[in-house]
Amino acid sequence: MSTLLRSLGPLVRALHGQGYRVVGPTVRDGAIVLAELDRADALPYGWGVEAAPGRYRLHRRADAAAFGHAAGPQSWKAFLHPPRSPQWTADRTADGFTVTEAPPDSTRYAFLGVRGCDLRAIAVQDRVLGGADGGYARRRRELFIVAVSCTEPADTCFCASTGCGPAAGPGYDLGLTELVDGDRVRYLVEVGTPAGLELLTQLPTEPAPVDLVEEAAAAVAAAATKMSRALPEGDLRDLLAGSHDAARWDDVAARCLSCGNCTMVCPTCFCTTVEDVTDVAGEHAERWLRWDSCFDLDFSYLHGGPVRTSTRSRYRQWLTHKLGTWHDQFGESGCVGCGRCIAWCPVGIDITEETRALVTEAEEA
Amino acid sequence: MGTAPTLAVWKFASCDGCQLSLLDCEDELLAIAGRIRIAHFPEASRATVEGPYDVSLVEGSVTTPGDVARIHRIREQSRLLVAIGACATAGGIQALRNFADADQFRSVVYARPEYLSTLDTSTPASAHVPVDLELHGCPIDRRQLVDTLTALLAGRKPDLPGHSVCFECKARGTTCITVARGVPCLGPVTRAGCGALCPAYGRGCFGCFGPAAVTNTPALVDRLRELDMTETDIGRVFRTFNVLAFAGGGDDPSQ
Amino acid sequence: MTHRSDRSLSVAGLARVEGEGAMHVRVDGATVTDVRLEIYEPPRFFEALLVGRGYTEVPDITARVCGICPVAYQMSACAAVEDACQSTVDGTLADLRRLLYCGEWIESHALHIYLLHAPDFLGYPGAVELARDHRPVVERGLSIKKAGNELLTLLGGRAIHPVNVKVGGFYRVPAREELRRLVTPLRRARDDALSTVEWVAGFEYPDFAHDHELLALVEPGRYAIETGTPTTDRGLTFAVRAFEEHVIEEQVPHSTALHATLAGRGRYLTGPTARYTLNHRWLSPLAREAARSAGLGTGCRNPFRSIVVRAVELVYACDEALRLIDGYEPPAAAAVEVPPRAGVGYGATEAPRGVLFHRYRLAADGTVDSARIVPPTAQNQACIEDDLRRFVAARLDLSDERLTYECEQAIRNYDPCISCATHFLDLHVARTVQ
Amino acid sequence: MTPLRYRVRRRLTETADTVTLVLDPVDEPIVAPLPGQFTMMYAFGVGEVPISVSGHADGGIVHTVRAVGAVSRAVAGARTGDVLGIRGPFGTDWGVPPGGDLVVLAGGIGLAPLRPVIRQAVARRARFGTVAVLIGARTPADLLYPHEYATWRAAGLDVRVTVDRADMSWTGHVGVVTTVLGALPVDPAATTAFVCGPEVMMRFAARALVDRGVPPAAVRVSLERNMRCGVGLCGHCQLGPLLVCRDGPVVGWDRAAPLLAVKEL
Ligand SMILES: Cc1cc2nc3c(=O)[nH]c(=O)nc-3n(C[C@H](O)[C@H](O)[C@H](O)COP(=O)(O)OP(=O)(O)OC[C@H]3O[C@@H](n4cnc5c(N)ncnc54)[C@H](O)[C@@H]3O)c2cc1C
Ligand code: SF4
Ligand code: SF4
Ligand code: SF4
Repeated sequence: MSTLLRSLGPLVRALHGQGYRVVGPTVRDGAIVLAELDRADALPYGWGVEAAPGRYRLHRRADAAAFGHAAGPQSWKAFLHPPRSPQWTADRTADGFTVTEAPPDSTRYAFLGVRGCDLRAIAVQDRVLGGADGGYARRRRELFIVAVSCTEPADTCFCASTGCGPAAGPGYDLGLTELVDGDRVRYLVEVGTPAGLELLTQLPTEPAPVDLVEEAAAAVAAAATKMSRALPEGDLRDLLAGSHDAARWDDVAARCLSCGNCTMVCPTCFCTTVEDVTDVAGEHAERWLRWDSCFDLDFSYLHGGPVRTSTRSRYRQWLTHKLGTWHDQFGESGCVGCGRCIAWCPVGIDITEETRALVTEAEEA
Repeated sequence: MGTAPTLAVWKFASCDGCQLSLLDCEDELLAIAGRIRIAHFPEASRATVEGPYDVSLVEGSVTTPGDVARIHRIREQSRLLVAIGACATAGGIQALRNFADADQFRSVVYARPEYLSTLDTSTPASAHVPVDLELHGCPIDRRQLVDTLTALLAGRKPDLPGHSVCFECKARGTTCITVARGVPCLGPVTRAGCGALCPAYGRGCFGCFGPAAVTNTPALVDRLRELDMTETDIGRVFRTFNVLAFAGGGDDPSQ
Repeated sequence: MTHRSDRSLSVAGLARVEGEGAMHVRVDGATVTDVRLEIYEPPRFFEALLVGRGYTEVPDITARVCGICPVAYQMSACAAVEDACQSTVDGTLADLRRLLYCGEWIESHALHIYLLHAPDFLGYPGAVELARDHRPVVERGLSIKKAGNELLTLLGGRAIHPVNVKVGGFYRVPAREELRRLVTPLRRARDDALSTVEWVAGFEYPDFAHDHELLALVEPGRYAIETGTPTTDRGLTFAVRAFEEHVIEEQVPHSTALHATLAGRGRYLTGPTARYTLNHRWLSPLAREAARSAGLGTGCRNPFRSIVVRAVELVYACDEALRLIDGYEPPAAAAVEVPPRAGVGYGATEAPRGVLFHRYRLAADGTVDSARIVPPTAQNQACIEDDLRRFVAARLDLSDERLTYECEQAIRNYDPCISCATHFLDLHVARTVQ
Repeated sequence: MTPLRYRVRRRLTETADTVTLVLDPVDEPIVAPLPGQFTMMYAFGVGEVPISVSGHADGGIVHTVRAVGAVSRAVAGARTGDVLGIRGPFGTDWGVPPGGDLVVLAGGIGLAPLRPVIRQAVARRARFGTVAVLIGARTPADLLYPHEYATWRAAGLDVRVTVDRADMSWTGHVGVVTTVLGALPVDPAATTAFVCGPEVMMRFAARALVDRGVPPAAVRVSLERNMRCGVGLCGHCQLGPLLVCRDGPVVGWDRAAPLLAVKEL
């Protein structure tokens, strides 16, 4: 049963009322970024995005859609799995030291506007990080998700081919589809969990007319056909397991900057390193977790030197892990088709194109 | 105090900015002075203790015959020699002379160049003696300096990443200015450490921390051209504060 | 012990000055025969390496002349380049530049007062040693310095070699709230600066006065920082563009420093005491009151008391920063367009150590054809040596050790920035092997 | 994920750069490790490194650490009474079979994780057929646990030692450890081999064993990759499909061979 919501103001207020910090898209520095929202007004009403390999531009839309844009420069992992987080501290004592776990992060986030790809990405990270009893698990437990189905993919999107979109779900508390009619925006709401239902009952809703439900479904279905990119069909795990010596790795290595942007923007990349710091007195030590990337030379450092010294081997690690060995390690693909790594690679390297080239090379061999 | 490690600060051709970073540690300076014996730091104290020193911080580049002798003397007296800043690690901006005719340089500046005696080149400490650690940047980052000193005190490896500025830029949550605004940026080939300062101020990184541990400068240069940078501008931006380092290149040797 | 006929006082490496220099004084009987402030830092040829660079690069490159006062270099460079391109930066952007400059004054003056100069008056080799006995005092100095650095960091991106300054303005201007966050530290710094005035006013000063001509920028109505007309206390005024007609620099083999003099008039002094003497009436009421209570009067000719003037300027810079923050509304654009243009441009601003002059000749595409930089320390060199000569002559009864120490202090009165001075000074010519 | 505190009960100098630490829990102990597993050892303010368990001692654990960098130097530098942090145990164990022939092949510090296997074989000697222990080191001075070889031999283990470079006192074998593999009196089909040492050494040793007819899956190697967390969260220890901290460090040669054959994987 679908419900119609005429504006997002009450939703944001209700979430605030329940003590959530509401995070959603907003315009800042020429992009639609994710930030804490104090009001629904901060949503990017009327802003659209044009994305291409290595390129991203905002533009004004003809209508007032709040979700008429695709994935931006950040993903929700910036909140669930932040770039830097404390692990524990240690203090020297007379006969050794004591260790104190970092105080639990009690933030309760509500994510507003999670797309299909990102919803799946959260599930992917859940598999990797959710088991351990760390900050991620705590934040995740408290998380409230308002998802939005996509009706307007960017040129870099390919979630239809990864099976993660454009329709969002499952995994949300509430799922929205935005219905835009010029300056008027309305939202079709789907309930995913009891918590979602409870919240919805606090909102001024009305039953959705059947034609609107159909219109929404059609718009989402149409989005799938609008995607110009796709990952190749077939078993990519096998493809990559057999592609260690592909010539294509040299080709991409000539273009790849090893800058690591692709891994930082990727909503599933989870790798971290630790930082040990001490105070000047040497009495107090801290351990922090921070994002790392397989593009860093030191990532594979062993005494004597790094294992992956060439860019070829590091790019291969990235792509092979994402689409291949992720299956071995976590039973699914690590790529959800959000297209961020394509748009935010400064030189526009395209994961779908590289994979396709590997397919071609394998076929020709 | 008797067993506190000793620290010496030395200056070669430079602007003083990197050693000023130590005095800029307003919150930590007195604590540091409480744990480390500052044995030789003319900018801060008249008192000087003879070597050997546990740690020497060397600022500035080697530009005179006297400097060459001095850097060797410092090396002999120092257990650990840490080069600080673009001058000491890459010859600094004054290394531009290495690419020009030094005589001409002199005559532009001096009315009577015959009074002058300098080397034709400006070179980093590592061109003359083994260097144990390098803090990059023009100037160095204060946090990196404090971390390095505390790491040395704790026996820890200092956290001096070799990866690109992009790592820090993304961690900071800055929207990439190249992708979103078409602003040319050297971040992808520049060593992290500054906290990705320039992009956060809407400006392209100009490489003041020198090349990252791995770079693919040719690929970035292609991109800079697409972003409408002229050959002259591209040449200039790589030939400023770390001209020697970028010219030496950290490019993937397998390429 | 005072009647040896031949005495020689030497300090091979001057401490607590920015950069590396030496001092030599030779006394024959009762006459001081030779006084040399040697600057043996190797030259870095900035004027030469600027040639062929783009006009937009000038602020970043010249900042590297000096890590203590990079903003001064950036501001003089911007002024000169914009002058060459016939562009003006005014309104809020100009205010923001002044605000940034206040940050540098605060940082640099706090550094000089607390870490470089005060230890002389109290008999300590340095501030770290001073802190052992007077920790709260040194902490106060560091806290003022930190407030200055916070201002520099917010507006400039970082305190040393700020990245946010560009020809035409800034890359990014702060939001109102960002600036407001500085109000608390700056208020505290202002209070601490007032205490600083009181503190240094209590030092013991040698009875000593010079008769140098004093040069500062003057801008009626406000204490000159980033703009003003070169003016002396003896009635000379000239436009910034005429600077090189009035200021003659010459290289002298014995000292290696380019000694600057006023054409047809001789040596002159720039810096805080000159500024104060020429501009004191435009200090803020609070700073004026502080100056009065410290007994400064309408001028200062005792170089040892320059520390008091710096303390008063510290009060002013905090006060002025707070005033500018209070009135701040973000401008519509962070910078004005400055299209390149063939021409010559001149810029002068008041660096913490005195007038800093830049001149650039640009080609039509903005390429620098020639550059000229006259830093404050080069201008003051002759005065410093003259002070030393007279100071020593009046104190020949002191032991070598004592006299050397006081001579060093006399040099530090000027907060000489040797790193700045030496972008054109030579290492070897007059260096004696120690 | 926080380390538990262990106090150094005893510190034995093994070689110029290697020590063995016997550690007792200060608070609660970690779960008893199995041979082949490792822990993350923390030195205050310096950092954490993966170190295999090289023994156990009534309630305590034993680690043998070679000082090669900052953290291992700090850990190896711990004195009696000092406190270190321990997390673990992590990873797979050697999986010592109930019987059959055993071959233990160790290069350098690689003997440390194998010592518990050897001690198990000594303790339950009767269960096994031939038990061969092949030990290689760079020089005689680099040999670990030399004083224990006699005990192992006395228990009926075939202990063979070789060094890359002999010194004046050395009368034993000289050559890489694989050269002493030649005439081992084992039944390949009933043999389980345990190999730990530098990666090249493991490749040669495993290949030689397989060539002699030992089934690849029965040749177990202990892999080494950069590790930050020990529990499969940091991603550093990936080797193709493996997360070495979780799926290793001990894996069968059938799985390791194709991975180690790929350069820079
Ligand atoms: C499963 C496993 C078991 C091990 N067992 C032992 C043992 O029993 N005894 C022993 O002496 N050594 C053992 N090692 C090797 C030991 O972990 C490294 O020598 C140690 O990490 C080096 O760190 P460092 O800081 O001292 O040296 P550095 O060379 O300064 O290393 C810097 C960082 O790189 C990483 N690193 C470097 N070398 C290695 C390495 N070989 N393995 C993993 N990470 C590395 C570490 O995170 C380290 O903090 C083992 C390694 C693994 C993976
Ligand atoms: S190994 Fe690389 S691709 Fe895989 S999760 Fe880590 S950073 Fe991402
Ligand atoms: S693929 Fe692109 S974003 Fe990723 S490391 Fe290479 S250049 Fe950087
Ligand atoms: S972003 Fe680049 S130029 Fe800017 S401060 Fe950092 S390293 Fe220097």
